[in-house]
Amino acid sequence: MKFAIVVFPGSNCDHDAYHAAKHVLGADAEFVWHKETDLKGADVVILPGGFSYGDYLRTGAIARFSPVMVPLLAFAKTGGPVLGICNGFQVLLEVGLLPGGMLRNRSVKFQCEHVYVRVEALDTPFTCVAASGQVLRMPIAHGEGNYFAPPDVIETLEANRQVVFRYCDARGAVVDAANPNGSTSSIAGLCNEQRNVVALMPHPERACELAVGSVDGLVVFESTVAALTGDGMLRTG
Amino acid sequence: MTVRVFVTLKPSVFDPQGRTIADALHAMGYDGVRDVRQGKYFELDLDADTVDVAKKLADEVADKLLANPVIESYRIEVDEGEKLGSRS
Amino acid sequence: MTVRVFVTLKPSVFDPQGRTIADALHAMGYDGVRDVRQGKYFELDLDADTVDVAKKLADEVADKLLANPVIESYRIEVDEGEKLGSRS
Amino acid sequence: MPVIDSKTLEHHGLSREEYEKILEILGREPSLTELGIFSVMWSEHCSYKSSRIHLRTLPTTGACVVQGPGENAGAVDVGDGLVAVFKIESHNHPSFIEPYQGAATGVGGIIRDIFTMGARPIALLNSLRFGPLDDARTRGILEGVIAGIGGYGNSIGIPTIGGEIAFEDSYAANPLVNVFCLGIAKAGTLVMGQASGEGNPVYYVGAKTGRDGIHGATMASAEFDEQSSEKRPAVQVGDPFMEKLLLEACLELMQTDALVGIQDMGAAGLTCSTSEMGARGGTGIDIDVSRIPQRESGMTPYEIMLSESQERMLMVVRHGREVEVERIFKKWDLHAVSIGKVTMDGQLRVREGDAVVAEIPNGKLADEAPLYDRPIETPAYLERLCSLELNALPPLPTTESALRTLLGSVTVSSKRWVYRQYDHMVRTNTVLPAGMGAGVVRLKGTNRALAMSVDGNGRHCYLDPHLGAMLAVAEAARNVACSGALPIAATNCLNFGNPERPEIMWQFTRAVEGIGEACLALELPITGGNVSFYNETDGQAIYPTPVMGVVGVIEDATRVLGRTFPAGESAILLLGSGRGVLGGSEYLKTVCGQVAGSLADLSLESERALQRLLVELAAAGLIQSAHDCSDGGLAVALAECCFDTGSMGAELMMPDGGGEGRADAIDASILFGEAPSRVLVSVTDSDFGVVRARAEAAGVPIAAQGRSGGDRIRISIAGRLLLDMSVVDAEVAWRQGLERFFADRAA
Ligand SMILES: Nc1ncnc2c1ncn2[C@@H]1O[C@H](COP(=O)(O)OP(=O)(O)O)[C@@H](O)[C@H]1O
Ligand SMILES: [Mg+2]
Repeated sequence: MKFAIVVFPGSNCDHDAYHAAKHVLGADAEFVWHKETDLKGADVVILPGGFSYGDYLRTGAIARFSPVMVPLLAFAKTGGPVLGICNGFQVLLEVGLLPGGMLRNRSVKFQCEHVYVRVEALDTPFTCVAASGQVLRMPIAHGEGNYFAPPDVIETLEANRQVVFRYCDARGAVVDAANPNGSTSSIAGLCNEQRNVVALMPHPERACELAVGSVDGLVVFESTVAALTGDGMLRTG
Repeated sequence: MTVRVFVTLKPSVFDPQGRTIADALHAMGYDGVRDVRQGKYFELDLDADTVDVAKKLADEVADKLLANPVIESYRIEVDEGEKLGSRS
Repeated sequence: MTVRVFVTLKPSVFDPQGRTIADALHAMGYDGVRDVRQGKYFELDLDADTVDVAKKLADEVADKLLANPVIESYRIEVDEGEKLGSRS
Repeated sequence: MPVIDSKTLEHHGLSREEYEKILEILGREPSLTELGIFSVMWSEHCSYKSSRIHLRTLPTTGACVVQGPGENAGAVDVGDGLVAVFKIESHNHPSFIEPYQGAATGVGGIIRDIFTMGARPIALLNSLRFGPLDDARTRGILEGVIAGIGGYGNSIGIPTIGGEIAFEDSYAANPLVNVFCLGIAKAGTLVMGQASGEGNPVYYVGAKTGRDGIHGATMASAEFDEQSSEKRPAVQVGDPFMEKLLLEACLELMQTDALVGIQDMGAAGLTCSTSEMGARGGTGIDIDVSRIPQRESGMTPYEIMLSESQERMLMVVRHGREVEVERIFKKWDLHAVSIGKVTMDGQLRVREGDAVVAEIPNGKLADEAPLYDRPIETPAYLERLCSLELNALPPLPTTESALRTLLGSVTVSSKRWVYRQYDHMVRTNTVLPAGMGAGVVRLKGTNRALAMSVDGNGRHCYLDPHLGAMLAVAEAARNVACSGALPIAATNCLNFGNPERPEIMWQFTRAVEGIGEACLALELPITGGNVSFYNETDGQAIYPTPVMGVVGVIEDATRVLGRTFPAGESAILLLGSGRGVLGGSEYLKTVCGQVAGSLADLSLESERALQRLLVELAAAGLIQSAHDCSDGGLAVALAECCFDTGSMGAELMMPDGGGEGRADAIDASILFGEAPSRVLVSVTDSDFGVVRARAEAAGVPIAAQGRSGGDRIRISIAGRLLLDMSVVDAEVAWRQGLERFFADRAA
């Protein structure tokens, strides 16, 4: 199986995602420059973190017009698994694959630190081998991760169980003090209705090796492998 | 021709920056400031012969790129201060 | 009373955001957009009985907090669109 | 022909003698453009005219040195076929004028210095100095500086893995912003800032040139006064997105052999990059300013040559490879423009279309700036300050309250509020994050990691610049050694007042001597650095502040150590000897409100033995944590080892006290006195004996022993309990020390 990692001008976690997929997981991985018009036969696509176009104007706002978004939209439509991490999440919101938008963190500052998230849904290609309610410790690094959607949209997301990750404390309790940025309903990650497009603000690719402090993010990548190789029958959680 | 575009968060959307500024102003003793909302302001230098052409172009650009319709609305003015239209 | 404050980079100061937006618009085929400058826009809800009081308060607040006088200038308008004053 | 009168010379910061020298070099009157070019190249900032003769005394050679001073950055061999390229730079004046942009462009500048050499930047550090935080303006400067450092580094995707901050009155109107960057390249692939090959095209790439920062270098070469705000050049605005594109494009270009030489346009912009590249290559450069991409209309050649617009690079490319070069930049949406060519006549020739507007020999411009051996005089304040009567000190409050005060002081307290704003994890190499000691990044594809630390103490250097500078070298190296890495090389950023004042020049020369001695003894060649003079406002100079950056190598990245005691109980040893002294200490300043006294002496031999022992113990896996005693002395160090462990306590027992004088002053010096060469390590019970034996064999004394565990911090001497405090209380004070000044503390 092969990961495609899309590189926008200003992406800076592209190498980290590549390292996690290729060197930690041992999967095939290839960078796809944003001007390309095909995904090089990848089985799964990652939109990595960083500051595409400097995050000028709005996070993800300019990247959504990159040529690569055309094959990406087609890939997503046919059920191909797509993972947006941090800036990748913001791009997916801008292009409309996921609902809602990002506001500045309520601290009005960039925040880089480890946080906890609870896995809320197991029936996605990026969580299928997680345990129900599993708590993951992963870093965030963003200034605009304060997820917002109007109440009716939130209601739909909850009804469809599209909230995939929620900020929580070390024991898994979803409390305001554990919400690092003010996100509505403590939402840290989402999926689309078809459940193949998943995005989150924390960085699983930064939590794949003990050397850098956590291996909790591995479950995201291992889920993909399981989902794509079939031995990870998508479970409902 | 210069066109001005104002992008603001929709009224229902919480504005962390505006809130922080209002808090700071209160801490500085400016109690007369009831609320602050922060938005973006763009000056577009357009290659357009008529106000109508300019308006149309600005509208398109604002709609497509400058504002995110999920959370923001925008308003367009030509330089003279004449209001050209608005949309949210 | 609502007062609007526009903060713009002084003309001599480089605006990387505006330039990047203009480049993006060109790449999208909007060649009619010659240049873009990005600024900030604030709506202040003020507790003031007269336009003069509001203007004075907004001026002070803009000067002290909203604008960075080293690189930015600002302009104030009351909601009606009447210009109240400007300073750079 | 404009008449160059004394007013014009003054405006350009050139003396009459310097002007005479220009006349001699040219054999004629310079044009205004030429005068401008000389003025920036011969400014203190670019020419090092007051410091150069002293800097020559520093040790710069060693087995690991691949590139010493003289290029855009130094480089050392770190094993496994890799070299580390690193340097530190100041951006003090711009950060005072516009804190966010000043600090951001400082980060941008040092990053360019590193990738210019062909290295991929992988880590950033910073060393900062501000006035007291009860002043709202200072808080504003600090917030702007931190946001600017984060704004640039986070965006470009280079982790900021550490640094230091201190607060003193003398920095209130002269904050210091020193930024360190380290990059990695394969051995043998370094690229030089050299122009060679007759007819090779000279390319310009990056941001367009505007009027920003004209005379920035001259500004950095003068004091601030009331008129400074009027003289302000247009502020430079950083564009990290542009720099990210430049970084990737340049590194891609460097994979080919189409590039001959490259240099970024930093201080003095196009002038400096052209003349230095020509001077290094012994060649001439012929450029046409009308081909330079310009952001503003009507710019004169003078303005174009002196502009300090950010994110611009100058390259010399092999003739015939132009298409390939342009293609690589185009991929990154950058426009590389040919602006001239290399000639063999050694001249910097600037044309505007067909008209030659400047013609100056590169070598004379870049290398033959006037050098000054400025007069030196011992400052009068020293005698007054150096005597400290311990018995006259205010009485020691309870030891608990003194420790709480120290932990909550802004200089000692946790810097989490700061480094949380920096992405310190991007690139997934950060093995030891900010807040744990030195910054440590692993080198993927090898077993190794690199440790780095920046340190300095202006108060120490104010009281004794020679010893203070030696202590800074020792501390930076010790911090690196505490992580388990062998310190191998150093860089330095020397922040001082006006060198035309003999007392300042005395501070400077004493500090440089101290650095030289310490680096020689600790085998730390200096591969580059930066001097920032004129850090004074209205005649009030900063404390002399040499900041040292030290880089070390750890062979096994899994053996990296941090400051915190490991979970579960373990034994604790205080390695090293020597009672701390209160002279110049944080206690004396924060608790007693005094800056005075003599500093504890430094034995370079003991320091070296201690550092080698730490590296040896870490490599053998014999110690679990290491933390040196620095600001606030032993009690603060012990407390810091307990923080971030879930409030586990520790107890330390010293064999004997004694000493002359008032009992409470002696207690204060035991707990809070400062001295170098002391490190707290934790050891498993089973390794305890081995560690003792190794220490003895290395000639490193063990000053105290103890255990971690419980929930209190205790220090006793000869059976008498001197300090007994709850870890939770101590940790709260430490966490809130800095945060309490900022409104977002609750977030
Ligand atoms: N400006 C800064 N940027 C990033 N990290 C910082 C900064 N200042 C302090 N830190 C981090 O806080 C910790 C404590 O700093 P300091 O008290 O100077 O340590 P030490 O006494 O060991 O030299 C270090 O790990 C350092 O990297
Ligand atoms: Mg220190």
